[in-house]
Amino acid sequence: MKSSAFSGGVHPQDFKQFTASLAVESCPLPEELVLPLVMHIGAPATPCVEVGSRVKKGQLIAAPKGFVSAGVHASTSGEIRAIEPRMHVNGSRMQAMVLVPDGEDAWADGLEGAGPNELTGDDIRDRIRAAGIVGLGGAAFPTAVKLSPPEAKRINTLIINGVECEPFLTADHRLMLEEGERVLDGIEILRCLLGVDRAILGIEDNKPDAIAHMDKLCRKSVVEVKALPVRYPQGAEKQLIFAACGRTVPSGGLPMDVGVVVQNVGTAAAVSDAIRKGRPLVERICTVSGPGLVRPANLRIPIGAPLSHLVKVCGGLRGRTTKILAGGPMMGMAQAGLEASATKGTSGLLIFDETAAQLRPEGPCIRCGRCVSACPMRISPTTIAAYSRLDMIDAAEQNNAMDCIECGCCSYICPAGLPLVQSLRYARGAIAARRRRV
Amino acid sequence: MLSAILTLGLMGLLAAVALGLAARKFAVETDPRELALVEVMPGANCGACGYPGCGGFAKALLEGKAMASDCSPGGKEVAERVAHILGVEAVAPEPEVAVVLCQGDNQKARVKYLYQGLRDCVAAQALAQGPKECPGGCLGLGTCARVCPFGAIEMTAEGLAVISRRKCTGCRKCVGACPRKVIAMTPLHAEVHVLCNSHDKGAAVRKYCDIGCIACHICAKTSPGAYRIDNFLARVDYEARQSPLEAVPKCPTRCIRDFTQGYPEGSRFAPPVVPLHAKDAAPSP
Amino acid sequence: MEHKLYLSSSPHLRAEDSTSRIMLDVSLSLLPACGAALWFFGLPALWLILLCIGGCLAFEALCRRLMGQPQSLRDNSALVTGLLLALNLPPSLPWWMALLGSAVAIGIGKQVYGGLGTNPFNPALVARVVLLISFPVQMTRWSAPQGARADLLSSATPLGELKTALMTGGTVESALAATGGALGDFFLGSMAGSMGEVSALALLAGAAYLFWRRVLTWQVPVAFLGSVVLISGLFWLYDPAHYASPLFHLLTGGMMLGALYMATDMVTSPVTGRGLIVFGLGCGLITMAIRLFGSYPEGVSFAILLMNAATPLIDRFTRPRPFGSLSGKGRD
Amino acid sequence: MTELLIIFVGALLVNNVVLARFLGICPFLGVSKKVETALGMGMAVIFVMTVASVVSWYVQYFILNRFGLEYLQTIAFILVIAALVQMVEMVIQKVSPVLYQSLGIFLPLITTNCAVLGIAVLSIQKEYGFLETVIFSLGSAGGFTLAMVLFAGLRERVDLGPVPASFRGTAIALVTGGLLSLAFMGFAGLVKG
Repeated sequence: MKSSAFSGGVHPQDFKQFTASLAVESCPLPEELVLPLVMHIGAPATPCVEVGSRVKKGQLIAAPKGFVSAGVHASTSGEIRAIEPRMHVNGSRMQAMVLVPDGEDAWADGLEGAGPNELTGDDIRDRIRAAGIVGLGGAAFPTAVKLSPPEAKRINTLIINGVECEPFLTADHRLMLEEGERVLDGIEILRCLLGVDRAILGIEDNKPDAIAHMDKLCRKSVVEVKALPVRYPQGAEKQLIFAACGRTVPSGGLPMDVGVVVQNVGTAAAVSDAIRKGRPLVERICTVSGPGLVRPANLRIPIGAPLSHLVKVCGGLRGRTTKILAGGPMMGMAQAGLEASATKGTSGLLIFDETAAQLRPEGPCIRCGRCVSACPMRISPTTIAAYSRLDMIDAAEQNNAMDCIECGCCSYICPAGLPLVQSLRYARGAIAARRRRV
Repeated sequence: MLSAILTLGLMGLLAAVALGLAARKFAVETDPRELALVEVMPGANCGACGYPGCGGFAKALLEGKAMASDCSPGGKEVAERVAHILGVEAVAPEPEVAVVLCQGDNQKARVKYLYQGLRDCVAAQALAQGPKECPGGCLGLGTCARVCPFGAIEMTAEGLAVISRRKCTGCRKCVGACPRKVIAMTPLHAEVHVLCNSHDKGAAVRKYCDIGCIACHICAKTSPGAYRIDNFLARVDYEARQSPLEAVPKCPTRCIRDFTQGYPEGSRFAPPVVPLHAKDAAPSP
Repeated sequence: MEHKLYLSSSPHLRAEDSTSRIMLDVSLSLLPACGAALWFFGLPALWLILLCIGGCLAFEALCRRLMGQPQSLRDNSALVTGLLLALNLPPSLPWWMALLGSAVAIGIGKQVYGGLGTNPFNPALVARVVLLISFPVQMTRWSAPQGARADLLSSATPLGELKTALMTGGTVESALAATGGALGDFFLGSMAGSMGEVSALALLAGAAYLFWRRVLTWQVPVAFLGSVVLISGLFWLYDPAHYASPLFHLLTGGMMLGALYMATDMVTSPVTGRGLIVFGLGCGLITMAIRLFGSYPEGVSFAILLMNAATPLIDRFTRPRPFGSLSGKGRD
Repeated sequence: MTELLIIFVGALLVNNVVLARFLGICPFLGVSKKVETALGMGMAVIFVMTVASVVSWYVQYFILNRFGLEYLQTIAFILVIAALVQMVEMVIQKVSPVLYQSLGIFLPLITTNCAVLGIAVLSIQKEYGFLETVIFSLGSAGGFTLAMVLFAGLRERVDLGPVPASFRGTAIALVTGGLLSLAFMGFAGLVKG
């Protein structure tokens, strides 16, 4: 089947050469792990162990609260030292559980896997929920929720996101190369669970080795590996669905409205672990990279590892550090320091030195229209930004500000260096606040 | 001559009859009080009352949804006139003004990071809780000044919002706009304020601000009853009978300010020469 | 880390093209046209170009200073305005008129609106039209192209000859004979006219560079020139004796300069692709209306200014439909 | 037919009532902050101008001329126009309160809008017949609407930008209006209007 190209998009330099050829290595345990109660979209988890209690790796230490939520599991064995506000990668202090490892890294008892046909769909879904799995691509939406579409929505296609369109990041790339079997197993579990016979694994064609490898693995299954031409933001859900199977998710709608569920390759691998081995989500692969780092690497990190620890493992900082990012450079969050810790959604830690972080000084909009043609959601960022600046929230809403996915294409391409994404986010915040009030 | 008069007269008569018929056919009911109410409003359309503009407020008044005293920029005078039109008893609102409870401009307060982006406090606050080390201090990017319908807020060269007590009408727009809640509504008669908004402990405050409250309790001891220390932050008790003035020069970090003596450093607003209670007596523009 | 980190909103990568680079590219791409002006009109052309550039830069600096705004010379936009203004002027224009034009372009055309990006009308064209209406004689006194040895003989532009001929009962052929030029000469630039508009070859070369640099998009030139060819072609087929050929219309007057440089000014044209096409079509339509029926022989400047005025409306009606919006579904 | 087309285009573009004759500047500046209101005003003017011209034409030829009262032209026309506008105002208030609110004070202003009176007088001066009068006033009113809408679009855009404080508001609107008028001069001689 031919792949469709979504409109808009940009081609930033990918910088993947730092880590693309480096095998995933294990990250040694830090002195303490900080596990925020919010590592997902939804209600915060509730602590279910006391301060001072000893926990084993994989033990539930904070239970999900409500349907859209996810539990937190101890990512190693040790002692819960405190439950207190700690710096979160989102920049604010949030309630977190501080776990001091005992060095044994002992798994909790009773974590048992299941064979291919032993479980019913509901069992699998419950296990995924109990494993605290969230979307590992970055958005961290609870996976079990995504896998429970309402009856009315017929799902007929599963799309697996192996695109990794963010520059620098190579975590998914390495995962597919090194643990393709696990990914494929996860895809099969998800496919059976959703009861669909069509699964597409989308990979951008700047990873030919991963495409070849997965293609070979998938030959015996119904999973179709689809090479997609490189373009950012291919990995954005709506754009990926369009690119992979030509369907258009309606504005304001969800993938399930067109019969699609999208999951990240990392999520698929985590699902495989949860079902086959009974292991909850306690680790992930994180690309620690950037010109400001001595030894960039792909690390298998325990969830909750402090960013400073990751930097230390990678040989420390080099040169004058100017910017620290959690996530990719297009959508990741800038950090004020290395105080925060990696969460389930932290796909990368990037350290920029002065060669990379110099943003161009802001100038006036020259109406070149590049943001309009680059916008994958086909809205007019410069128009909305102008309204946003003057607090003309009505006008911003009429210009479809709420369709923005904050992919960053507009700011990237803007020759005047305008913070268009920030303006749009501001407008969206104001619109959302007003809608809540009404 | 006669024909001219006759012609014009006839034409006029015809037009008048047509208009009269139309007026009857297309008559639209309007409450004459609505017009009268709009007349007495300040006309700033600031939205402080929570309705779209002064016209919206007038409608809400007539529908009984709003109170006569809801117009804070208009103050007592408007409330009385509105009450007169509506034929109800006026409840005079306690006049209030907004005050920025911070003096930590770029010189006096430390920054956490170098901010690049929109010159807007709300946008900056969304990035790691704002560029200032202090969790409660003024970010100085001027969101409040932008929303103020009365031009009562100025930004100093060093990035601090200062509100003119003369121009402020108490509409609370800035209070709602400030992402750090550093602007407070205070009674107009109060002239002394503790200009700090950080609940951190003294040692922490000292680290990031030269002029923040360190909760040393000296003010509470000097002017007993006029101050209370609330979670490591001194506050003037505006209800208290005791005068807070005595403690002003005693504050070791100079974060208590007597507004009759002038505005925080860097402000170009002229210090009030007459006592502020006299505002009501001052001729209205 | 003792120093502070930078924090900004995502994205943290930026494309290379900046405003000043784009403006520089436009200036560079005008070099061939400047060269052609120098070749055909000699040193006076060079002086006039330098004068306009200098004037625009000086007035830009002056205006920013008067308004208490940061200086903006480094964005190179005043340079582009100066160059374009010069290329829109006849080579024999008195020096003070060029300076006046620079003042109008920068002052009234641009800075009064708040500087780069805010002006609704193309500043160089505003200046040109102001000069044209204020000093119709000097602005239409064309010197014949004589190569480097310019002896400033007065001559009419091909379009002017055409208009005069048609008004006095002549035909296209008699007009062409009067200009003494062939279409090939027009293409190279050997005709009377504004300094920059004469050589279609030089302008196309510059535009090719801009296109390669992706500063120029295809919509406006194609729509503009296309509609001109279409309209003039229809009339020409109807009556070749009284209506000039499409090629004549393409190569004479400010058509190339207008379609490739003036109408494509980013600030004063729509932001969407569809909008740009509408804009280009409008320019072509109005230009031909003025050329065929108006009292001015040339209508490119007026057409572009009029479409500049319509740009906000075009933007409003060609607002892109968001991905996945119900009405946009058909397109996918 | 060609004659009528020439009259129409001439009134619409060449001798645009606002940008070439400089009539009706008051609403041109006053009601042009938003495209929607400008369009509404334009529509109201199209209606009023056409009806006023037609009625004035009748008044002129069937009353004033018949009784030799040509000298009463101005006062009679004003009477007719004023009554008409009042009528329109009432109807709009009843039919579309939103439009009524946005046009606000400017509806009564059509009463004294020199453009309406001007076009009525002009069509008498030019000795147009009935059909010509209709086309002429339609074209003029269309030109007024065109100018209004273009101008409103420009103002909306200009108002988004950082116009220097001393030029903000009416000053920049007048500059923009001047430039727009300049651009319209290109239509000169398009048809002999």
